[in-house]
Amino acid sequence: MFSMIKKPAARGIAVSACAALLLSGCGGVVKEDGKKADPAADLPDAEIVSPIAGMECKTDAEPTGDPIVVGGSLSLTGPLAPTATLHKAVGDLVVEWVNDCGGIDGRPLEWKVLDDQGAPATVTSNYERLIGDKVDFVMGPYGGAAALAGAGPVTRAGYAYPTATNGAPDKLIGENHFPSWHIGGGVEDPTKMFAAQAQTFVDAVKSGANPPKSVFYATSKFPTTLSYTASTKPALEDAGAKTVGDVEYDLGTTDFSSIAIRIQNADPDLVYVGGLGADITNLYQAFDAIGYTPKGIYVALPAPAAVQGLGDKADGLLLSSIYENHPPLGDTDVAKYFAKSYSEIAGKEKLFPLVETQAAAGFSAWQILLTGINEAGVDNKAVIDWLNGHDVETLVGTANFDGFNNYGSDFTRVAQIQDGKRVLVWPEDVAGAEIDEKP
Amino acid sequence: MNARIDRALAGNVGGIVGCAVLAIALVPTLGSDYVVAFGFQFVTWIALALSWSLFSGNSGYASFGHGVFFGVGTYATAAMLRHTDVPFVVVLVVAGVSAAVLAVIVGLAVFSSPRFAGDLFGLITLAMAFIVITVVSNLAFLDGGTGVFVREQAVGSWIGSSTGNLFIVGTLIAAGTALVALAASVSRWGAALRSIRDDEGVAESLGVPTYRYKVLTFAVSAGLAGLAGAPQAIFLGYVEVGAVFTLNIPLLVIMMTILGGITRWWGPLVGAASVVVVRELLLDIGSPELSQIILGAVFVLVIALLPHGISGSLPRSLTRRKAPATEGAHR
Amino acid sequence: MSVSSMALAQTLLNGALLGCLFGSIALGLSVKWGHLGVADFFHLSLTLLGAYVTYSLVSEQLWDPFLTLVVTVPAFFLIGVGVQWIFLALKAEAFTALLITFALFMVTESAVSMIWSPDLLNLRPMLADSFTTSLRLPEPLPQLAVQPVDLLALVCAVVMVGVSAFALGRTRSGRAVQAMRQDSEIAQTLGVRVVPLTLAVSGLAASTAAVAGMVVALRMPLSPSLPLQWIGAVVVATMLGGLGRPVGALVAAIVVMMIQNAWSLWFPPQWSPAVAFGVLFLFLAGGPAIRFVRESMTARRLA
Amino acid sequence: MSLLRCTGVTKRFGGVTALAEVDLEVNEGEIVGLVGPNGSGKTTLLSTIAGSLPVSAGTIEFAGRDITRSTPHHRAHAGISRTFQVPRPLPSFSVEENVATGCMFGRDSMGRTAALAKARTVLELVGLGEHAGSEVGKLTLHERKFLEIARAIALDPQLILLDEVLGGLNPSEAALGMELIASLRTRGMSVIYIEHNVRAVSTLADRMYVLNQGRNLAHGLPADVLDDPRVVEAYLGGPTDA
Repeated sequence: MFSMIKKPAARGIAVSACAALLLSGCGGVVKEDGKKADPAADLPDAEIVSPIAGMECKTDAEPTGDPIVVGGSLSLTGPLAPTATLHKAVGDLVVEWVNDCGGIDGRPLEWKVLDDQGAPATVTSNYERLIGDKVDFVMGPYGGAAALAGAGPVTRAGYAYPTATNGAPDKLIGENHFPSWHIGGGVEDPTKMFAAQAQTFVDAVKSGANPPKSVFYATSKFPTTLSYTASTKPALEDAGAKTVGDVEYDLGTTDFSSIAIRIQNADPDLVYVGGLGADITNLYQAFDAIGYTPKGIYVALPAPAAVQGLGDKADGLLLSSIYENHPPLGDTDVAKYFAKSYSEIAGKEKLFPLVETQAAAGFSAWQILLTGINEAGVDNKAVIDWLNGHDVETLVGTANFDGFNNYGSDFTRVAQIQDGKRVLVWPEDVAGAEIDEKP
Repeated sequence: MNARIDRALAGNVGGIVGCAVLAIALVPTLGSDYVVAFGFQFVTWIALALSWSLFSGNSGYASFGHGVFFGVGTYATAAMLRHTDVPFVVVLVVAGVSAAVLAVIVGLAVFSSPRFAGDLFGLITLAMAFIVITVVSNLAFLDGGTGVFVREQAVGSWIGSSTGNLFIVGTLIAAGTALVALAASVSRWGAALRSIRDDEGVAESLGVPTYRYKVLTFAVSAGLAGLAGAPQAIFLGYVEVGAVFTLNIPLLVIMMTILGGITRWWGPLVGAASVVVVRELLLDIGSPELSQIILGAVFVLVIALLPHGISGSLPRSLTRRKAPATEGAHR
Repeated sequence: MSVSSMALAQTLLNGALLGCLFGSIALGLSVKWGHLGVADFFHLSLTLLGAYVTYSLVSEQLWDPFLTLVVTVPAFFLIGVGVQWIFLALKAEAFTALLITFALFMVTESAVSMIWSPDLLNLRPMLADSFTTSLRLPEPLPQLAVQPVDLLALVCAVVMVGVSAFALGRTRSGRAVQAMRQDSEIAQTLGVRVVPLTLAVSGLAASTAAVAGMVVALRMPLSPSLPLQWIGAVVVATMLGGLGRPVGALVAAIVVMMIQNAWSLWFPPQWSPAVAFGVLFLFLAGGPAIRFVRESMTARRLA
Repeated sequence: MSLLRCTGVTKRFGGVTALAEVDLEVNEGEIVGLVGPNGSGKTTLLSTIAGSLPVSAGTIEFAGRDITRSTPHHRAHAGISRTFQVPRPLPSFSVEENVATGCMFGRDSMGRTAALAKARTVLELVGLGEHAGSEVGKLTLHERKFLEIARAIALDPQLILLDEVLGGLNPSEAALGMELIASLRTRGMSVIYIEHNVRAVSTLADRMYVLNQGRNLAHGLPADVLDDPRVVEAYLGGPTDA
């Protein structure tokens, strides 16, 4: 019969364990100030305005007639759900906003979302279904694989295909594709798709007082992050930053302790984390475990809640971003109203309440689509033609659809957490503060 | 009696071929793009459920690795299209064979010891899934982590030109799988597998070469899943480890088979059809989480209320009505 | 000590402590699988549920995390009893039970996502600094650091595993459970009341998920799909440790995580997910070899 | 002529030795009885001959070939078939399908239809003809025991291993069974026959082997073996009244 522990030993362990539990219990585990501060608490109130340029907001007019239906597929369950839920919330918000403003040409806007559970095959059939149901327009899904999976039916049916964030960029979708932030935009040469993004980052770190001389790269096995690192590494090396370590890790890794130890041993000026989602939280957990504080750290695509959750530790953290809620981009009436109403809907959906990259890109994609409809009418071909010939003012800047694959110029920017706030630090025309690099 | 069996068999074969021909003739020409795309998914799931059941349903060795074989087929196709110019038929064969070879390797090892039956077999196939995922995401030849674009590799070829053509290939694969499943149900092969499920020791003592049957059937089952994975690569246009190798696939396939029942060869077919349609209908209720919960709850209820699945419960009454005739035929 | 051997020591220490957490999760699975014959994947979901409930009670009601156990442990006991009761009522075979637990796994993920949102939740910022700051080990190893939460994981794992092993090996009920595992009919004729005992074991196993869930909530950011990332380590630990053997599960979890961490330190970390399963395969392949050696050694001794 | 020869067969389970250097020989056309107290290793020996348990040491020859390392199905093809002490019908097969499986995969493999036809003649032979199409769950214990025999016969074996096929039957059923076993010889089969009921064995068997604690205790003609004082002592624990 099986028994590994002799009686007295078991008792001894039990007693000391209970003691340890009691001790740690008495020490107080939860902070006395309790609940976390709401980052959206000090948002100013804002007046409703038209969400797009060239449209008037008639708050007193009820929209009537047949609704203009926009269909979309999002990964509302499964691993991509956190971000997809956010895009769903943005869509809901925009629809309500437009209808509060009297609709488009007096017609109400409606939006119909199907869940694809993160399976690209389902994305394809969802768009086929929406098109079969004769939706008037479509909104792109979230994520590179999904965007490409949806592109087939959407393009075949001749629909305009606005997308928010899309990380599989070096292949064609077509002239009907209107990305608000196509990661890797801004180049003519498709082999250097991520060069603009890398250059922005290098310029950002060079603008500070102490550009890094040594960099450690840790990259998640995920298409976008791998491409990011692959382009940033040579750019940083050209700028004089020596590579002192380069590891890749499996997508979804939660235990970073060995990587943290490798970083500790290399002790670089900058830790470049090609990570996404909660990677940064787990990495900091591993840093905490060994009592290490990185000199400087950058993370590619962190979940906003993950960064927020780091608390004070996140101070000085650099991240890629296209938008943060501060002047000059955040100073417009549209931005203010969006920020206010987004914080409300995000609170309801238990999402991170501030507008940042994803929400801003999502909203901008809607702005692109709505501007097209407003200018060219309820007709996909006309919308496609109009958008291909004009620039669109969006929350994140002026979007244009020319160059390789309609990608337009690159919106990738660099943000930093300063005094607990997310602030763009590069490029200068949108920056809210200067980059702060510790010596 | 023999004539009766033969007639029933001919009827089944005719039914499968007829349905496939009808589907191929009608769906791509008459159906909307949505119907064709949905139809393609539909036949793919049918092929997956039937091929899973071919081995796991018949032999009782429940594999959680079916998604891997499907994914291996998808990735083999992506790699072939990227690195070679061979016709799609060859690609198809390579996809099927790659999955089958993987199954042979795993099968030769796993079935060599009676310890790896039951739960352990399931978990070893699950472990195989994790290892294959790691390998694919780290070999640049297959993927390397950045995903593989298939759409433009297939542009200009017959297979890449329309979803209708994918549907035709998918339907042929599903029909082929159904014929294999039917063949297994009426032949020595199926008898051998089912004797393994009932009592492997007895099967051996009756002269059934259980090891050979298990390895070969596992390979055939995997090969069929690999075949089903080939058109999927083109359908997706862009394949990515995270999206191709999801645990959802084996789970759904098992669910379909259990739901449909394994006592009839067409049970998994019914199960696949019901699950696919129910999932599609649940898209309309507007709460994706709720639809997942409903799906899970329905599954639990089915296990509780219909332990033999739909096929095992519904037509039993039909059989019973026919029973006297059968008895008569015996005497 | 050189830097690199220090680094190795640290990474092994971290691996061992994380192994304690996975061992606590594997404990319940091992007991249910080994003694009740149910490979219960729902146990992982329960752990997640425990973590989320802890999160809510701590972050919204400002409860002490340990106080949450007063609620979660009995609640989970009832859930464990309930699930097992369903299996008994259905006379579910092992495979059917496995499928049901998978369905529940799916349902829980969606339910958690519905109730708590699919976004990340992190309790850490709400924890006192004394609890999140890592401690240096006393001399002679001051370079090594541990986190208080990892020590908590260690204590919880040791207590739960120790109590389980003691209860299984040394108490009357424990022996009855073991007898039941051998042959439930014979056990029944020997006066073991199989049904209540089965329900109780299931309930207790589920209770351990409440404790493990509390540690999870304190240790890592929560997301509904987290259990999928545990399956590998937990299942491997359960199988390596020997089904139904609490100490085995804990030791195996610790060893596997140590190996995985050491691998990630020396070799490309992107291969580390395959390491745990590689270890499992080696062990399974080595099993017959070990048995052969043992048998021939006994033979020699007997001869 | 010797059909089966076991030499020094030893089987250990971990540290427990279930069989220690057991020798056994069966000639063609012979019915050999194998008896011994509970736990003496009879069924274990049967399993090593059928191949479901690998031996730890020793050799097993069948029809002149060494089959020590052969798999059970190889031995079934070579001409050894067995029954199980506790009947193990294949539950999802009908009675005739159970038997047909043996025909299909036995020595002359045949197709389904031929196998079903043959199965019905075998079932007639053992008196289960009218149950051919029934589910096995509906059979009584004695019918299951006869189904075990039918299934073993269906393989057309040269050697058939019968493990307590008459245990638990009432006298008239047992008499039928003994008749059936005796008829196997006329069908060209040799038999190893394990039975707890020594009388049944001694009336049927040409020769008998006695095992005790996994070792050969005695063998020879039934009458001699039953008179052997060691057998009386070890097996019966006193003078036999059988």
